[in-house]
Amino acid sequence: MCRGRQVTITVLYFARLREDVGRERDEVASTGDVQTVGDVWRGLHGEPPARLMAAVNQAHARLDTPVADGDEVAFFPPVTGG
Amino acid sequence: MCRGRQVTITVLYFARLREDVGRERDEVASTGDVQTVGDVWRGLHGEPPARLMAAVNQAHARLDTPVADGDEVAFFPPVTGG
Amino acid sequence: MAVRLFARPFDPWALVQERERQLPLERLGACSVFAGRMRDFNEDEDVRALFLEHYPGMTERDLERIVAEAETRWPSITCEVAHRVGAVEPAEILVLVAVWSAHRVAARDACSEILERLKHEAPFWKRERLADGTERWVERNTPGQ
Amino acid sequence: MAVRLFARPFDPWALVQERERQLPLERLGACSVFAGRMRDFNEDEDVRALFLEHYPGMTERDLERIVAEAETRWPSITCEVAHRVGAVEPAEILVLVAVWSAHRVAARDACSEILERLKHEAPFWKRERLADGTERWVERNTPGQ
Repeated sequence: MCRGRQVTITVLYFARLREDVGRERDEVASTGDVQTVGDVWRGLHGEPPARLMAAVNQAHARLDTPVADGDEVAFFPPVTGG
Repeated sequence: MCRGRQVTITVLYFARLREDVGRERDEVASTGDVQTVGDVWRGLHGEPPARLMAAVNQAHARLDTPVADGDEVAFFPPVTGG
Repeated sequence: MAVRLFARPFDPWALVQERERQLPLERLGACSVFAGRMRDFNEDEDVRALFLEHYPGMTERDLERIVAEAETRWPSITCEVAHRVGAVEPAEILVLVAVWSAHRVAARDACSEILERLKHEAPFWKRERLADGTERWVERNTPGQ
Repeated sequence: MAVRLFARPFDPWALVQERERQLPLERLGACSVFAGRMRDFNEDEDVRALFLEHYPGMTERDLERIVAEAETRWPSITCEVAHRVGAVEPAEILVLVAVWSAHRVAARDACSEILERLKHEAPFWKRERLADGTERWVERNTPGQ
């Protein structure tokens, strides 16, 4: 339904995932087919790894969480605080 | 089996029970029929009240716990510390 | 193990700090603490003061037994237990249970277990003085499990 | 509610003392605390140092969300949560969760729940430096329930 829109998304990586990707952020500009968190990952890196965690605008999200223009999307491995 | 023995027991009362009994200790001297914690109470006060707690030589005891010459027997209501 | 009775107010957090100075904290990664204070209400009544009676000798022995049994069940733990006796005012400390362990589950479960057993077994009795000047013995503790 | 991140070591018991000076302790009779420190071992390896990465902005928001959800579930509680970030040495404090309530069950259960959710949801990641100088990311937390 949003195809044709111009979408710009900031992508952040944390911890081991940042080291695996080799950088701490990406900027994604798309004119249509990026509609979910999973689309963002797949457009950049292919199939998502097991146990991938994500956030949209600093709130926990899933691969099917929708994204919109201007969103900050973060990817990270399972958390280990405390 | 211990009938005929001379038995001297110190009896202590705590908290509401001490107030009900009207004193904080008794000394019991018996020549035979005091063999358990329950016997000590019954010899002094008749039938034991519900929820009566007891100790022999400062360890938790029951009404059927045996007593011996020189023991310190304590009676008290349910505990309310913490 | 350390078990102590205090006839005067004590600072539970200072006690924990003091104990930690003697502990190998690089091996004891988890510490669970419960601190209980006197409330100014109980069963919908204003309570102005509390008197905590105990059984000198047995109370200490019984607390040591409760802690020793927890140390048998959770062998890795280190414990500090302190309890007030005598006259207590609202907001003052009544009881401290602190348990250190390598892992959080043992620390948490042992702290809870020691507190519940203390409340249901150790010879302490509370007498409350109410707003109208009357006094009453607390009949039972609230259930904890 | 108070949620704080510290880039330097902090004294968890001093934080609890400081917070209690602002609380109506005559109404909050129960306080449950968990303090977690860095151990010098993990999965049978000597660990010499730890780096705690976090997600600035989201980490604070997520801790506040976890505490707010606990305050919804146990409306009577008051909470203090603090967490280290950055470089940590063995025995230094990593996390503090303190919960006050009128009754001990709410304080204990909320403290446990906040700690478990923090460990499984809040964006923190540990990288360990081992005795041989190598570094590794901690892959998962130990189960707590």
